[in-house]
Amino acid sequence: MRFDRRQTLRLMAAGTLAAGLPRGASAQAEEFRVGALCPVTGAGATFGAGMQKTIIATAARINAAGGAAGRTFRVFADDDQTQPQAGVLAAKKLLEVNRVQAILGTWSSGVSLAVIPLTNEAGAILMNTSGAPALSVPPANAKHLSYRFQATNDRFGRAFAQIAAREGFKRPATMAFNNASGIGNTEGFAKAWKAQGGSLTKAVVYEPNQPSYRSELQSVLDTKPDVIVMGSYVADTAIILREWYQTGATTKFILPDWAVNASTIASLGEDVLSNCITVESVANEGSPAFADFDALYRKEMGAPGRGNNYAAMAYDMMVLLALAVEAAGPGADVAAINARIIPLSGPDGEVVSSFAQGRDALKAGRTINYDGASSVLDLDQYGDVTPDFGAYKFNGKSFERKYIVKI
Amino acid sequence: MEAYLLAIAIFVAIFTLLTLGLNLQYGLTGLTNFGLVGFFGIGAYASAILTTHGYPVVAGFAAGAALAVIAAWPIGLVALRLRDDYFAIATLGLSEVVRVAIISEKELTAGVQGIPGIPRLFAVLESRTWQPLLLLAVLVAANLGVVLVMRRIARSPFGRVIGAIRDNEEAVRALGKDPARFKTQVLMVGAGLSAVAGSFYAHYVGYVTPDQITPLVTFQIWMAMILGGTGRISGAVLGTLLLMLLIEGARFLPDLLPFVSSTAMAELRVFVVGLALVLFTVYRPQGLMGEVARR
Amino acid sequence: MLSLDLLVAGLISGLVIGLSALAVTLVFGVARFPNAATGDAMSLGAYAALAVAAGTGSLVAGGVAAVLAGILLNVILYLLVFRRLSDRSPIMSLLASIGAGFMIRSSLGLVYGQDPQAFRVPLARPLVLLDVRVQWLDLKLAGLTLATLAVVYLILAKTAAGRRMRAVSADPALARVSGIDPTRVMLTLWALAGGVSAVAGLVLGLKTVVTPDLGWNLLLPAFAAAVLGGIGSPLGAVAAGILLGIVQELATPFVGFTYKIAIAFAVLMLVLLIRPRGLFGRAEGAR
Amino acid sequence: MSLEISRLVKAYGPIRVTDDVSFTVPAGGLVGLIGPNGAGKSTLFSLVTGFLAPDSGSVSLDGRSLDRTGPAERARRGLVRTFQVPREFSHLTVRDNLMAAAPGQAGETLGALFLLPGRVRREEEALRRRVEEMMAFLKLDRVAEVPAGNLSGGQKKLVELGRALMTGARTILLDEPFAGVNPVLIEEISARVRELNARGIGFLVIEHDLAALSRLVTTLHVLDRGRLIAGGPPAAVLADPAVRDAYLGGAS
Repeated sequence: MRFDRRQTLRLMAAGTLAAGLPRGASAQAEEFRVGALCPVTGAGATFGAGMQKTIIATAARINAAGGAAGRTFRVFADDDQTQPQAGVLAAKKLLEVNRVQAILGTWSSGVSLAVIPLTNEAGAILMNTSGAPALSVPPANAKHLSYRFQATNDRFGRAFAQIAAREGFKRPATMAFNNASGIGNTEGFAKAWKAQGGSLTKAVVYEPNQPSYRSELQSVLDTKPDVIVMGSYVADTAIILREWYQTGATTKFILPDWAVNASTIASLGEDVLSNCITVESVANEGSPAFADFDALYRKEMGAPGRGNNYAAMAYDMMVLLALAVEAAGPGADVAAINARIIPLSGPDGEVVSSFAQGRDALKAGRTINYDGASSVLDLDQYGDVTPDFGAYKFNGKSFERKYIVKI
Repeated sequence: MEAYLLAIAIFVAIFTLLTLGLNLQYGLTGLTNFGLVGFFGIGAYASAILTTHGYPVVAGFAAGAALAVIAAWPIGLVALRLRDDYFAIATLGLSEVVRVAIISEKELTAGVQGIPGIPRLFAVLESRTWQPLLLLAVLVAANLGVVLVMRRIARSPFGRVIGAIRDNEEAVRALGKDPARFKTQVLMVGAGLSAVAGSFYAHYVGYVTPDQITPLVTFQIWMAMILGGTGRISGAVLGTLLLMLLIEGARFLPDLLPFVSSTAMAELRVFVVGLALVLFTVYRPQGLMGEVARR
Repeated sequence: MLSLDLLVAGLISGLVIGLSALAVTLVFGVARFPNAATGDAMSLGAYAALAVAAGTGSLVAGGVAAVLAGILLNVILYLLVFRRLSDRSPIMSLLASIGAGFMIRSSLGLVYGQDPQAFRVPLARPLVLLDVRVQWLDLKLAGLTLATLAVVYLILAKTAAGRRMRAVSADPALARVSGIDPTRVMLTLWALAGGVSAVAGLVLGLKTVVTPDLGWNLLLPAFAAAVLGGIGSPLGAVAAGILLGIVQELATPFVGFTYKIAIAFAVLMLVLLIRPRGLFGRAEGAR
Repeated sequence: MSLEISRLVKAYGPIRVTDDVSFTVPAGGLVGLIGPNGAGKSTLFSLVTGFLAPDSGSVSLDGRSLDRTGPAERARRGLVRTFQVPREFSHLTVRDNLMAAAPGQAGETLGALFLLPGRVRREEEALRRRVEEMMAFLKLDRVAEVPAGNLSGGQKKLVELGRALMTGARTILLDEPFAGVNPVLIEEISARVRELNARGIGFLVIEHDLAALSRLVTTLHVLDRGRLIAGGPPAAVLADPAVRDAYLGGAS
């Protein structure tokens, strides 16, 4: 490690040059370039790798099936680290160096909000799974280039409220992880619940990464709620549920399904989990699209696709995008492709559930409605999905869907 | 490619402002400020809040710098009393307090939702090439200005005294000079500079959240300074560039090494940054540009 | 009995902070080395315990594995890296240990992934003692913490190795001329701190869930407690940890949950200004 | 400028490190202070220069009490110390060490630095000339550009003396100026001190080298276990049986 300054400078110069060299990635006409920008590390890491691999594998299948409108898809993967700044740099790299025409898979609202000005500016499509309401409307989505495959936090909140009413709860309280999504869920719930004429006993927002949430929990339990609605993640949920059990209280919980994972389910056990209802936007589980996604996900990740609904969304992003490319025809520009996305997602037209099926129908000149693995999609004018939600209860081994609510 | 390189260059230029500020504080004065990101956050949020409420960009820059300078004054009073390792821990804690305050004061800061839609600088230039180029030019000019000011300070009677404080504070006191006054002024200058960097950052990224105000930023600036060479003004620029290349360069590896999964790549990137920090502190504490080993 | 329950809650979180502060204060006090990799040694300990407990079904075996892993890690770190920094400023040590921490954390992420994992500990409804709800697990963890503190105290106060450590701490040059081999003393010290870190990681992992960031997230409160307790004072570190835990819990009704984590630093700043050597520190202080 | 030390007491627990110590360094005096290791000499220096606060007793300069002032203020009033282990500014050159010590420099405020560059430049030029003279006087001119950390022990002692002189001090407290210094340089340092004393600067000197010290000073005080046990002309003090007993007793 001993080198003098002159050598150092020479090394630096060489490094700078190497970084500036073109990557031999000149755009080919028959290629459609896609960025898979997912939260591989950071808070979204639980889902990010699965999403990214799903996008890559789905694109490979579409290519193997002959591509769309004479084009094949080339995927460039990057990690947004679940951080806006890293997301900005990654998006710049994807857009400018790899010249991608669409970015798929941003997960955190923070990253999507930071990336969307860049995709708008570049005229590229953005497909995300973020919950923040701001993403639907101008200025963020002024150019209608952004699509959301996840229900907004507001819609989640509405589903929570319906489920709480259906279960007969009268005195709900909320606890939220202090970030946009956690608060979005519980505030969405509060809004919907109050619209139904109800009231909350307490609404607590807590800071992450604490060894204990006893005082937060205690302040909620002191108001004697019959159910606690959570906007939470895996680590904090496990601690809160454990501490709740240890207080001896008999409250019930309604949680988003991403707040538990296999390891915490195994460790918390039936005594705790039998008091919980988890809610998720229902993946279109009976559908052929879901079966196809599930098989693909098991192959890539060695786990059932049900465990990662975001990967199902990523699957749908890739398929819907490819169908739009096909529908727009050979040589179409991004704007023409973009115009096809909402109509292809339904609800009107012949239902198709795979790329090959949809492409053949399009070739035959029919109008199609792609029903995906994550939901039937049916994107609205803002590019948002309105999926159905499932209420799940613990059966001693895993959470099992009991019923579906529509909002 | 050009726009991506421009983006990197802009980030390098923004963070170089921070590294130059740290170099003044630690490199020249020996102040172990581990709370840089707190002042950076004050600048970023001042700009974000004021400009999204319709105030001019200049107001955001000025308010951010003024607030940071005012906040640094009481910290200077504390600095006077603490040993350097304790001061490091105390300032680290203070920057966390800034972050928590940003999270909590929702009416002002929108809490964890963050503030989107911060106007970009020179947005009148519609061009995707000229706008960032002009911004980069302004940033480079700002950096040059700061470098000149730092040189002037380093080679002045003031610079002599802060160098003396770095070497032996007691002896400075024994000669009839009050180290607290000098340290406080240095902290205030460094804080103002960090805030200006924060304002540039907010305008460039266009979106600020408390997640961007974590101690990780502080650590990265320390790394940049160590890489470049403590106490050397040219080292601050070089170190920031090198750190950015180290972090950003890893982005290209998946294109070249498709067999390494992106999960592994992300972890490897952190690993490499950690390894570089260890190797430099152990084998080359004077950094790339340093001539004299600092102990 | 809201406040009594909160007191117990604070006491328990405080024990966890206190244990990690104990690991910090050992090397900070004797070697003047602010080891920012302490948190990552905790995480490593927690993962080692998790792996062995899952394999053998015994939490005790897991604990032993954690301690061994913690000791091994710190010995390796000391021999390869930290030993070479002994004559540098504490700030260089701090930076090097931050780098080492990055390496440990990313390695854990590489091997175990970022998804949180949980210990399988049977849950139980609480005991009610004098109107206060207490957990068996918490009682055991408190016992483990006190036992760890006792072991550290005995090693420092009653063994030859401990006396040599204190001698090196007081005056390294003098210790050298009196025939003490500083490298051996330091190895013992780092091993001890590694073992304590691992116990802290185990306790924290049992209370929460295990992620690569587990210990890193607790590092700032741990340093705050170590400084508050007086650097180099094992008893002070644990007492300050408990104090911080309790103050945080009891203050939340007044300042809200978000500012809770800032309280540790408010207390720290106050103490540093009024009593720079910390609550239990020796005369040589923070100035 | 006379320095009066009156009834200084400083205790750590039950141990009185200085116990009711009083004496005076008259204006332009040359006073020595001896005592065995641990007698409290360096503590006394710290008490006198304000680095430590006494439990009781007081220090005054020309009749003005210094008790409520810190070390920097005492130095500004003309009372400057050196340290037993030299505290040179190791990364600064010898010239910068000396220049840094000069008081009242406009360029030490950021405002003047950028608003009055002309004045700062003129001051620097004048200061530089004074420092050149000082370095010539202390025979440091050949190492002017050397970082002070690279000097020998004796040269560092000279740098410390030079810094003290640059502050314009009227009374200088030297803490073991001969420790670790080669005999030639000891004579050199002694000669400079005598010369400065002749110009009216007062000195209080702690030293172990009894022979060198007694040749240098006109008055000698002896400290033993915190108490002053003797004082007067060096020859008389060294002949005092109590001093021989306490200080020279068994050892050398």
